[in-house]
Amino acid sequence: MSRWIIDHLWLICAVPFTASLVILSLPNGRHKSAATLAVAGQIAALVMSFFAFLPTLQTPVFRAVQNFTWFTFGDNALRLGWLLDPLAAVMLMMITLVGLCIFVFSTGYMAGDKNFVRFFAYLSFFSGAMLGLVISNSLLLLFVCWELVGLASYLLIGFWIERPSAAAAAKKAFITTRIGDMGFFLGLLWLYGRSGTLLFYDSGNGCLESTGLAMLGASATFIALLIFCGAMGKSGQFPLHVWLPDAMEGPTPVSALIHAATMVAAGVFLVARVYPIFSLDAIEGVTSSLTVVVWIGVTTALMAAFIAMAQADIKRILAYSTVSQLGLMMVSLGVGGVAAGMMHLLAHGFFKALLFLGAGSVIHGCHGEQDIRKMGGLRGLMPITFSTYAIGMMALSGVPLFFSGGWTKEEILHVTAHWPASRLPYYFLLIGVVLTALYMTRQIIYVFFGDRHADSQHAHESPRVMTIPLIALAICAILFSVVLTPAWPWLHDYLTDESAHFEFARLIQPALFLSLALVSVGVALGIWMYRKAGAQNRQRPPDTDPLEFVQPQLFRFLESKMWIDELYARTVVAFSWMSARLSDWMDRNFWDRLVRGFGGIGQLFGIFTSDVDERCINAGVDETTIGTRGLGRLMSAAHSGQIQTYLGVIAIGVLALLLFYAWLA
Amino acid sequence: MINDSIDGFLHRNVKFADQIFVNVKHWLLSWLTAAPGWVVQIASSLVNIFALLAVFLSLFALMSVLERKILGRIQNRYGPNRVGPFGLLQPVADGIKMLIKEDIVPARADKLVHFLAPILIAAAAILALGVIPYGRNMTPFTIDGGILFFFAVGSTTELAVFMAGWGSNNKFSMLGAMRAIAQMISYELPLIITVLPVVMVVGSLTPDRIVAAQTGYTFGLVPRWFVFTPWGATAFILFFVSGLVESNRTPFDVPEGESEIVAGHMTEYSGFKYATFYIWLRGTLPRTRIDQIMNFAWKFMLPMSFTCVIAAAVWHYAGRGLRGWLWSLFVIVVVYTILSMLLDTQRKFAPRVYRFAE
Amino acid sequence: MSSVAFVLLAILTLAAALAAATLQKLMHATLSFAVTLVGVAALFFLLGAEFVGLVLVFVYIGAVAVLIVFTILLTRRDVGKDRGANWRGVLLAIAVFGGLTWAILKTRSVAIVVPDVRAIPVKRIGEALMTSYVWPLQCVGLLLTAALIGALVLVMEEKR
Amino acid sequence: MTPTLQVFLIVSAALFSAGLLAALSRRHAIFILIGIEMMLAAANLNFIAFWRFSPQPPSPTGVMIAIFSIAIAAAEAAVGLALVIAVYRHYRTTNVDHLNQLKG
Repeated sequence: MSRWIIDHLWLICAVPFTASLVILSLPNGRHKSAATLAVAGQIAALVMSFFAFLPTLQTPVFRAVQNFTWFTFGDNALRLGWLLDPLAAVMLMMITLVGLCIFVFSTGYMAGDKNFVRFFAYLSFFSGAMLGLVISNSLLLLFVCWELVGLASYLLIGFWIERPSAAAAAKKAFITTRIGDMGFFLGLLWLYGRSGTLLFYDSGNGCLESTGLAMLGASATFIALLIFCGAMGKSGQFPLHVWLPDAMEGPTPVSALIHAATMVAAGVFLVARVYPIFSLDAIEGVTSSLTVVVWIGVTTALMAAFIAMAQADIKRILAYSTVSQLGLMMVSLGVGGVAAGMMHLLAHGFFKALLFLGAGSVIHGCHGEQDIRKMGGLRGLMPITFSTYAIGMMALSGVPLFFSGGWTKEEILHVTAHWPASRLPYYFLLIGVVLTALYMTRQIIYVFFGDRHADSQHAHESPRVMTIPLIALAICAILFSVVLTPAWPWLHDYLTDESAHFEFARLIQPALFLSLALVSVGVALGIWMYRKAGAQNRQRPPDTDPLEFVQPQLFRFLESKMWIDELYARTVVAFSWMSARLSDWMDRNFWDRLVRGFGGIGQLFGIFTSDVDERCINAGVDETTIGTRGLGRLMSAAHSGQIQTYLGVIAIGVLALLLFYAWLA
Repeated sequence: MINDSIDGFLHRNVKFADQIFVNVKHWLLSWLTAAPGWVVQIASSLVNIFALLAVFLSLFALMSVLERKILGRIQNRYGPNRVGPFGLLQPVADGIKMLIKEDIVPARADKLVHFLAPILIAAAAILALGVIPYGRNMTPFTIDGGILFFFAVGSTTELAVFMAGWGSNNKFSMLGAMRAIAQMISYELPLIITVLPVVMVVGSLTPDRIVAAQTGYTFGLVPRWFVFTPWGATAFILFFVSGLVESNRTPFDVPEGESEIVAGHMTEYSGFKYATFYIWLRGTLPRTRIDQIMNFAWKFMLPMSFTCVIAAAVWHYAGRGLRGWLWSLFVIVVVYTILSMLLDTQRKFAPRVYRFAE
Repeated sequence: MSSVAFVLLAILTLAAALAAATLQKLMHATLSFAVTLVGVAALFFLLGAEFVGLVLVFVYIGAVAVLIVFTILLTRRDVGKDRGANWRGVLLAIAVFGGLTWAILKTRSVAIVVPDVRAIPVKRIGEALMTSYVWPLQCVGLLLTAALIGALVLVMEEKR
Repeated sequence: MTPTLQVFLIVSAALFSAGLLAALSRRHAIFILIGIEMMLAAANLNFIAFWRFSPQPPSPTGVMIAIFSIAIAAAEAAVGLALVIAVYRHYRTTNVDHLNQLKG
């Protein structure tokens, strides 16, 4: 079976696509069949991914490549291909598993929505695209799926089209990612120009293989950076992260699936996939492109963490936490810990999806209320949501031992510490870890602890169809740590093609205690600051955040997302608006006048020719006609009708001819 | 073999006989040996002319008398018998009468034309005689296209006839002249075409050669004349009929038919055919209408003459022997029957439409 | 070829030609025209082309003259006396004649004496006609039929 | 003087100009035809004269042309006279001066 799957790898992404097409064709009312179809598609994809995942376990360095020719132009052909290697296999498993949980969750969450069918069509369309992106062997095919994913995210963010904010958010998301994609596309073209092929692995002369890389030479860094632009756009890194928080306008399962687990991970996956280009002729693992990645990762992580501190909306906090975690992953990739980064990505995928779904069930429970300040004390009302949410929170903030997040974060810190270039990123990350723990505890206290807020009096637990995925994801978040512990670093070795062996001694590491300390500091600080957040209290006016009470300017600065949106509005948007006005003005005045000028010249010329025509030609023709008519009249006089005169003339003619000849001879 | 012996006998003693006139002529000319060349030439031609005139004029005169006598007998009355023995000198009397009688010239007639017409007709007739070979090397005027000359002169008579008609300047004679000319022209064609086979067979236009071609006898008895060949016979008949018409003899003498038109313009002596049974025809056959004559000419005579030409060709290419003879006879008979069927004479007569020249 | 005969004939034809041109009465002019043609035929005889002379006589006098005469008969009503030859025509004719004779006398190469006269036998004319000139003969035949029909159509009275 | 080619040419020229005279100076339509016939006859005379005086043995072309030209002249005369009759029948006159309907 697995042999068959490797040959028909494309089926994994084809099934969800076909499912989405079929669902699209269903009439609007058919909720039941649409849901079953989507879930069935996802289950099939999961089964096939599992069977694809198995062979990668047996053979150590596993890479199955399947290339085909898309089309030929002239004598060279454009070839695409499907690739299966440990990286892809793991991603396949994560996407399908998480996707399945979210699909099941959203059948419950979206039950009331009238565009239920269209939602599921978009969801399966998205999962198909994501799967395609993961298993593609050609940068071009990856780029195609990348764009499809972008489209899916646009459709899903703006799913509630009647809400203007959703539409604006979708547009914003699409445009910012598009800017990133521009860089990605330029990098792609440059790569194709240099290496002549876009296939990653093509039995020897692929662009990621030695010969292809050799051809890149100096331009490798630039190509890497351009491709990184795409990653920045899609994964919401520093300059292009603005769209991710606004994307929370979409339904929560969408945020969970796309803006937590899969799509945003695509950027990191992309960097991991084309890592050889980044790390081409690195001096002990450090190249300029990687350093750039590191520093952008660091800035994103810190900035997002700080902003998350001051957010009121439950989903926005999680969005910024995702941004910061992605920054963390980028840093780990930058410092050379590809496996660490991927491990964190996978773990993050599970517990972030869990947190989002938890938030979703909370919102569902509070009938659409998203502001955490209007929630409180939901611990009692929604026990399952609370418990799973707590597990997610613990994993995210990196509590070691039982939670996957901790192990992966600790691994990243370990790798960053050994980064030869500089120690700064390591210290910044430590701060980041503390901040993460801090804002997560703030959120959990606001939502679940404290006394009940007026609005959330009658919150109720979500139905079973929503709680089961929560529980499943929680279990995954915990169990996943088994493969992550340094004692048996199976995933790490799997990813780095080494053989995993169990060694208990390595469990206890000095760094373990450092991270434990940091997390406990963060949590304690959070409890201390926000213990009475929920309750009314005299010194603080109602609904004000303790941080705001203490540091109003800082709080307002963070709350308004460091005014980056405004900055962009004033710079980029203003610039484009201004250039539009300029070109309009140019069109209206300069080009228009130029054309009219030529027109004038033409007219002038026309007038001139008409004069010439009038005076010379017409007059000339008239004259000749008059002349000929006069001549005609003259001649006709000669025609007297007398035959004899004619004969006479002939005789004269003969005579003249005769004389002429005689004279000639 | 037999032919040669007979030829030989005839040849020897005839040779002397037929050359008698030639010898006489040479004898006469010997008198003028002293004179220069062209004088001798003129003299010899004069002698010829004189001989011709004497023979034919007297012959014509005799013929007219004979004709009137025979006609008389046919019409049960005596012909002229007063002048000379049996009226033989009647023509002389007529001649004298003609001369001494007062020459009535119509009032506003065109004198010149009136005077010239009879002369021209007579001249044409005589000129035609000049070409006919009366005997071996006795043809007065030997030119290559003898036959052609004969007919060319013949055709000038039309003009002369017209001048006569025009000269007298009265309507009737004019009408008569017009009819005569129409008749003569339409019959001139068959006349010439019937001669064509003879010329084709002989291969030359000179009368001497034609006569020479008919020498010798087949089977010793029958002279090899063309008349005895089928096409020759038909050609002769056609030739004879058109000859009658040409010279306005009865039965085609409409132009100067006494009963119809008061003063015929034709004088008896101008006819240039002198076959004896002319008179028989004149006496017996009724006069035919002018349009019948024309019709007959164009629809019967012309096709028949063409068939003679074809028949002669067939006869020549079929070896001139008996087989040729039969074949050409067959051709002529076939055509004759077809033509007669076509010209069904029982056609009902449509009312006559008179067309006048405005 | 006796020059005497030539001179006589030349004088005859020219006199008749002038008469044809100048005689007042139409009929006389036609007849003098006929006489000129006879003169020309005789000249042909002198030049040894007897056959052509005879054809000339045949065609012109036998047919054309008669045709002319008939036309004169058919168009007699116009009795108006023809007022004398207008002088322009005469002058022109004389000028042409002068020009021609001047041209003829000027060209030296033409004054050759007549070689011995031997009439061309009709046989040779026949052969020539039938061999190398067959095609023109057919054309002339066609032309004549066409002219015949044309003349007929022109003259025939439309059935009113 | 035995007639040389020149003399013949002069005679034919005279005949030609006589024909021209007839054609030009007479008022009657038929005179024009007679004039033309005379001119043609003059031309034939020229042909035969040149044929006769051409170097021996004379090829029969001169005679041929003369024969054909006579035939054509006859055809032309026939049609010309037919035309005259038709014109007469229509205009009741053959006086050439009156027949100038084709005036320009």
